Amino acid sequence: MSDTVLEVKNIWKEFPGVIALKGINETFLKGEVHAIVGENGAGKSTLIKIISGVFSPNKGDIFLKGKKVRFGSPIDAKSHGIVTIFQELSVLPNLSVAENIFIGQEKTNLGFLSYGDLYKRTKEILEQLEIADISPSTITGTLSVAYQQLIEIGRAVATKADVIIMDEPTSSLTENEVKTLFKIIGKLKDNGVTVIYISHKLDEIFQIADRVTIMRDGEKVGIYNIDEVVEDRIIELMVGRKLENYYIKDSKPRNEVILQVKGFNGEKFRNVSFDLRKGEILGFSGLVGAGRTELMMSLFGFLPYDKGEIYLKGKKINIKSPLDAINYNIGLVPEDRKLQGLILIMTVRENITLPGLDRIKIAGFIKLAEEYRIAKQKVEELSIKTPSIEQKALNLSGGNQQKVVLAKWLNLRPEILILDEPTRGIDVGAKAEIYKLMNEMAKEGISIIMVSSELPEILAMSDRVAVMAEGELTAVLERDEVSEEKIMHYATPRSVLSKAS
Amino acid sequence: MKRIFQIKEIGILIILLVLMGFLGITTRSFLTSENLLTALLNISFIAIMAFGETMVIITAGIDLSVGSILGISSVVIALLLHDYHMAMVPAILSGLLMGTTMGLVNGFLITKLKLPPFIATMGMLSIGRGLAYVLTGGWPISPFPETFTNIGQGKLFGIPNPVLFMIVLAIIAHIFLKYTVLGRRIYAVGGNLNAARLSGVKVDKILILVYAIAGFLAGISGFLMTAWLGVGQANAGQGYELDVIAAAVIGGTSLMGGEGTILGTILGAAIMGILRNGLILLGVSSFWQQVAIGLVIIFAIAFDRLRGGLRK
Amino acid sequence: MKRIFQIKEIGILIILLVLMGFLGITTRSFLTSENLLTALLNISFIAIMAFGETMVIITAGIDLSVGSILGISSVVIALLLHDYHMAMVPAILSGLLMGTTMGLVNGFLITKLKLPPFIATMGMLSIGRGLAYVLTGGWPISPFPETFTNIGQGKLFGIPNPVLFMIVLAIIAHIFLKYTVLGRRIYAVGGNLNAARLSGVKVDKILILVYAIAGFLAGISGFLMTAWLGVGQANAGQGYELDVIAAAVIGGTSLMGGEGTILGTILGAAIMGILRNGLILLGVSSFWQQVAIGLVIIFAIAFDRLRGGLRK
Amino acid sequence: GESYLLAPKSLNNPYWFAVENGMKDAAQKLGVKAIFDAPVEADVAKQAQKIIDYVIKGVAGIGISPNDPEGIKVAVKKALEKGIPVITFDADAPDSGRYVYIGTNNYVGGYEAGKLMAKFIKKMKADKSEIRLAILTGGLAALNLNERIKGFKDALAKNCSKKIVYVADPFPCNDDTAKSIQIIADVMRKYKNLDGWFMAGGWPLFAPPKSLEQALGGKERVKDLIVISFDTLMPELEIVKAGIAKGLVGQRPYMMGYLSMMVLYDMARLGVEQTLRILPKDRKIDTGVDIVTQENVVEFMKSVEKIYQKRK
Ligand SMILES: Nc1ncnc2c1ncn2[C@@H]1O[C@H](COP(=O)(O)OP(=O)(O)OP(=O)(O)O)[C@@H](O)[C@H]1O
Ligand SMILES: Nc1ncnc2c1ncn2[C@@H]1O[C@H](COP(=O)(O)OP(=O)(O)OP(=O)(O)O)[C@@H](O)[C@H]1O
Ligand SMILES: [Mg+2]
Ligand SMILES: [Mg+2]
Repeated sequence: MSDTVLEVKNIWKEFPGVIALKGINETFLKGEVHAIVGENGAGKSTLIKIISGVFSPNKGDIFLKGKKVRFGSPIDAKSHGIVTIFQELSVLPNLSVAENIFIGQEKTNLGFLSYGDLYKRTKEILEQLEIADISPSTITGTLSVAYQQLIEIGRAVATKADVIIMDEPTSSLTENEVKTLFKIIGKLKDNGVTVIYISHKLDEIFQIADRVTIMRDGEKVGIYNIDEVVEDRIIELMVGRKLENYYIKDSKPRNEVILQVKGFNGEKFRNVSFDLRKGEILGFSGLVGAGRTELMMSLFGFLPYDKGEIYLKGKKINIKSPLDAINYNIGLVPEDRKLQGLILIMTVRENITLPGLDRIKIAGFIKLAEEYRIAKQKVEELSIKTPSIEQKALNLSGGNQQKVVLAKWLNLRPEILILDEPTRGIDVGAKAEIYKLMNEMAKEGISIIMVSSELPEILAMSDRVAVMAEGELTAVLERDEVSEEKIMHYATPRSVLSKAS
Repeated sequence: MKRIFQIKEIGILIILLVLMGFLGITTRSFLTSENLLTALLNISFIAIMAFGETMVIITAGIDLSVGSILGISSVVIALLLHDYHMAMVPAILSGLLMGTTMGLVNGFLITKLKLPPFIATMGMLSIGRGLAYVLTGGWPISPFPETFTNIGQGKLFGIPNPVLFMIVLAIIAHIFLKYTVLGRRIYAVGGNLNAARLSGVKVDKILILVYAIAGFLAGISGFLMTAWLGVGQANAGQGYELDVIAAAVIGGTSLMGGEGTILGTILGAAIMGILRNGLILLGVSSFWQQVAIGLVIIFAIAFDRLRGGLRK
Repeated sequence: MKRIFQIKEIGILIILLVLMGFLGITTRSFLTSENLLTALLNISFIAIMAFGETMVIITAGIDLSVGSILGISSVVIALLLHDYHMAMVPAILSGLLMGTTMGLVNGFLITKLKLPPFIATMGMLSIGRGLAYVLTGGWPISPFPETFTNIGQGKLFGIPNPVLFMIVLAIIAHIFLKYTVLGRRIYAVGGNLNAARLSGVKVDKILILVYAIAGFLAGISGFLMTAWLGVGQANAGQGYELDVIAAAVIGGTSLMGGEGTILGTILGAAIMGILRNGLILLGVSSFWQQVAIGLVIIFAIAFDRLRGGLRK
Repeated sequence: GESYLLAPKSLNNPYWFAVENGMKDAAQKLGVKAIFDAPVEADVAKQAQKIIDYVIKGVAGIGISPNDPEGIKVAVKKALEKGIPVITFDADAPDSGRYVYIGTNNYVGGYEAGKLMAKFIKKMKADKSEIRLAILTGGLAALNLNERIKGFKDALAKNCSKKIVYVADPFPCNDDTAKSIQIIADVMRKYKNLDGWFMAGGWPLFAPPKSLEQALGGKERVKDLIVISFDTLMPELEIVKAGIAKGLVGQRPYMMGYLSMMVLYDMARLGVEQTLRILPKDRKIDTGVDIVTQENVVEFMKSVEKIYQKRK
């Protein structure tokens, strides 16, 4: 178990303006699950991109089974037994599941594909992934993001590899798929495959990792056997200081009901009714594809809804577009900040003021002085780390991007704020700050709906927890009755429950 | 994938059949084999270029230079045959080589110099046309040996040769796109370029390949048109790029990349061709024809959109 | 944003200055105020359309129909003035209304029927041109009252009126894009359509607005060209769309949307105009001119890319 | 009655309306239907395709003004196979199998223009030993224009004792009046000692006299500049009347249309053989040319007025 499969020595990598890696040394052993953790921008992805041949390092060497190697491309690395699941989803949406899993390893006859063989081999992989109900010829883009992520994992599993690298594979999975993934990782490990595992979710690290490397600012700041370290120590090394009170929650909801949703129906959800109180944090939990995002998007006017009523402070309102919602003082931080939350090529300033432009205009012109003042103020208030408010959002780290999205809405002083997966892909330091912000907002009387697939944050931050399964609201649990088991019970689709009993 | 594309093509097929039915009823000569074969002949030059354009658009690119490439290939073949008395086969091959080279340059500009395809091929549109003028001094080049013009004007089993070329090339292109690894890679690149790259697809190679194919097919069109007309001209194919793109897009190829089939493109070209032919048979003035063609382009795509519902 | 755009524009400015320096040294007549004013006059029609095109491209769209809109606006104004003896102001306004309406139709097709901009405006290109021919029967329409042609042919402080129009419109367009809420939203829509919608931007309204502006400005170009030439023709502006798009893109407008400035577009149009003018002054053969223009388009963008490094 | 087709080179040039008028006047007298149709813009392949479509539709006779004599052969062959009589007008395709040609050929027209130029040179430039001329054309590959230019140059070589220098290759304006004016202005600035222009078509002459005069360098310069242009449409005559152009050479399009209709009618009714017997042995009907200078322009205007009427 202790022989070294892969070793990197003194890896340096520089991008224009940033040194992403400053002399990284690390060894990876046969059959181990080796976790790498670190804040956003610590250089984790860059390191694995160098190992897998996407980037070439400015300095340093890679040794595979003692032999010095340098890969020119991911395909090159793959042919040497190193397979990578990249952080950015890299499925090909317009191709079939089978083609996605076996891309680069198709059996061919004079350049022609043999679909029969391809589908047969795909079935086997899908069974391993416990998603055998999907047909190999399904177009991948029609599947949910979670399934697409599983397909990518399948792609790695399908390869005879010595080393499999996974960069945040669970960021769009919920409990069930995560369990399947861990089962697969277990099997891989038994077969002597080395798994390099990057995640911001420390509880996962403690479940499956053998060793953990901690990175900060492009440097390796520690390596531990997993049973010789505690979570607090890892966090301390990651953020460079002690992080106290990770979850801060001392806000209390008031009695006044601010929002009532009655009999709400949309394409992916049915007959949803709930109410939200002033200053409340209402958690929304559920399995992947439960329809939470769709529900929120419909409430916000982004997606159409078929039937249902919304009451704001007892008055019936009609929301047909996001602008309507904004005018009713409702804000929404979407699930995917890059695709939906931000205009990446615009500056921090322009992003922050975009939804509120109507409030700082005079005769159609933007009051620039006002705009600059607001942007500066928000950057300060939320301590957004950016060289200036003129920086493009593109160049910010994930956590700071998320804060910019929050700043957009806080500027409008909303009464209701919907947060969809507010901490996805964000490091612990930034997470803690966002929890703190949520708590402060709630105290100020802002009502928050928080959709999250991370049970710990649902449990810690919610005043009440709404649970959805297959598009229906199955339960609304009070803070004192909520537990992980209960949530999972209500989140599991009935079809599965009835089969089990 | 299969299923979706078939459905897509059915939409276009419906439009085509409705159009043909209407013309069959309202005009006497439309549904004669002679007329239909002529309509096919008329679209063959556009359709052959549109096969290449389809591949380019599947990669989310665009090739505005195909009309110019047709022109310069035509001129090269004509000059070699006529002025330099080169034998037929090497002359034709030189013309195809010229087309392919122009396509390779497009690919090179797009992959190596990172130019947007629209710009790179717009530049080549201008350069190619200019070179064709330079080579000929603007004069048409003819005559050619009969062996050459026979290729363009001859028939086999009653079917004009250019139509046969179109059919054979369509079958090859269809099989290539659907059943070969390279074909699947073309879809992969258009579906998500970065993902394709990370999945180990040699994206640049694929892109260069499709632009080269587009150039090669424009060369074939140039060769066939020269042989059919019996004259090589610097302004041949001028403005054809819009027809070619329209054929592909009416046929269901998405300008966003990742989607498109050769079958659809043929149907798209057929709609345009039948429409032109039909408007003449109906006695519609040429001026109104332009209006009608614009309306059909818009209508065909809008119909497809509405039928497809609010797909993303 | 400010800083980056300024840097972008400097790149184009360098190319323009190098070009002008070269022409100033090699030809006698280039750096005369007369020549420069004529060169400006020549680009004014293209540049005015390019302001609208810039806005369209910023939203990640494209408008291929501007040349046709120029043509039909020209024809409408000419017919009303000449055949129907309408008073000048209402005739001009009718022409501008025609252009704006065509733009609105583009916007409607794109937002309501969800047509890709390339297709919608390609259809309108064909329809607009066809209608212009239908209205005139292909016949040039002239003469006009002097009060009308004076607008196109007159000067103020020695500067030709169309150039003044270009300058005033450029300033308005610049201020509009840079300092108004609507302008900011245009960038937002192009930068990320979904994010813009989720931020309360009425995306459809913005898109319809930019296509209407593009149509309106093409109408202005049509009006100015008619007044300047003194004749209204159905084929006016034919093929100009490629020049217009080239001006915007050479000027740093990204076809991916979200980026572009009016200043850059003016510089882009100036490069194209100076190049055409310069090639004649240099005595470059007409045959080679097209080649040269293609090369410059490619070179200008490639230079910009290489200078900008490997930005995404 | 039966219908007859005249297929001009394009539809976007007012020159053709005179042909159309002639044809339609004759058809009215004969009580038959006249179709006058072509691609809107000149293109050999599209012209051939269009004619073939009409052959299939069925017409009693076809007259063609071929964009290219070689390229039109496929269409002629097809018509003759069907027993449809084919003649050419305006431009010839001698060995295509057509029965007769009606018109003056372009070479001859150009030659006449050259002779006219020589006359003016003798008169106005007696003291000069070297004459510098520029040539304006529509498109570099337009065969009819290239033939006119060739005829023009040949005539000057033969009829003028002075050294003739052509300042550059022909300048192409894409059949675009606005562009032609812009080009002329640029050329006048480059070649300060230019003696004259030969315009192979009348594009700039459709602009009002003032615009053209300005482009040509102003009143003073125009005085001793020899501008010879082609065609004798009303706006062009105005230019001659204003003394800006010195001479026009016009073919007789009305006559061509009229005679073509008559001859085709005879061929269809009496039979081809019968008709040919009464026509010249060389199978060419020369319609001659008109030479218009300031001396006869007013008189000529009267006769031309009704020929070029646009008819609804
Ligand atoms: N292609 C690139 N060009 C320029 N800079 C880059 C590029 N890729 C990464 N960087 C920079 O390198 C640094 C390290 O980034 P990297 O993606 O490796 O971080 P990470 O640890 O994976 O963060 P996260 O947890 O957010 O995924 C960051 O400052 C990032 O902005
Ligand atoms: N882009 C898409 N294309 C097709 N189906 C989708 C897409 N996005 C989501 N879906 C489907 O819509 C349904 C509801 O998804 P939604 O995102 O609302 O669920 P969710 O409970 O928020 O889950 P998640 O945690 O993944 O966000 C799922 O069945 C999912 O497969
Ligand atoms: Mg990362
Ligand atoms: Mg969700």
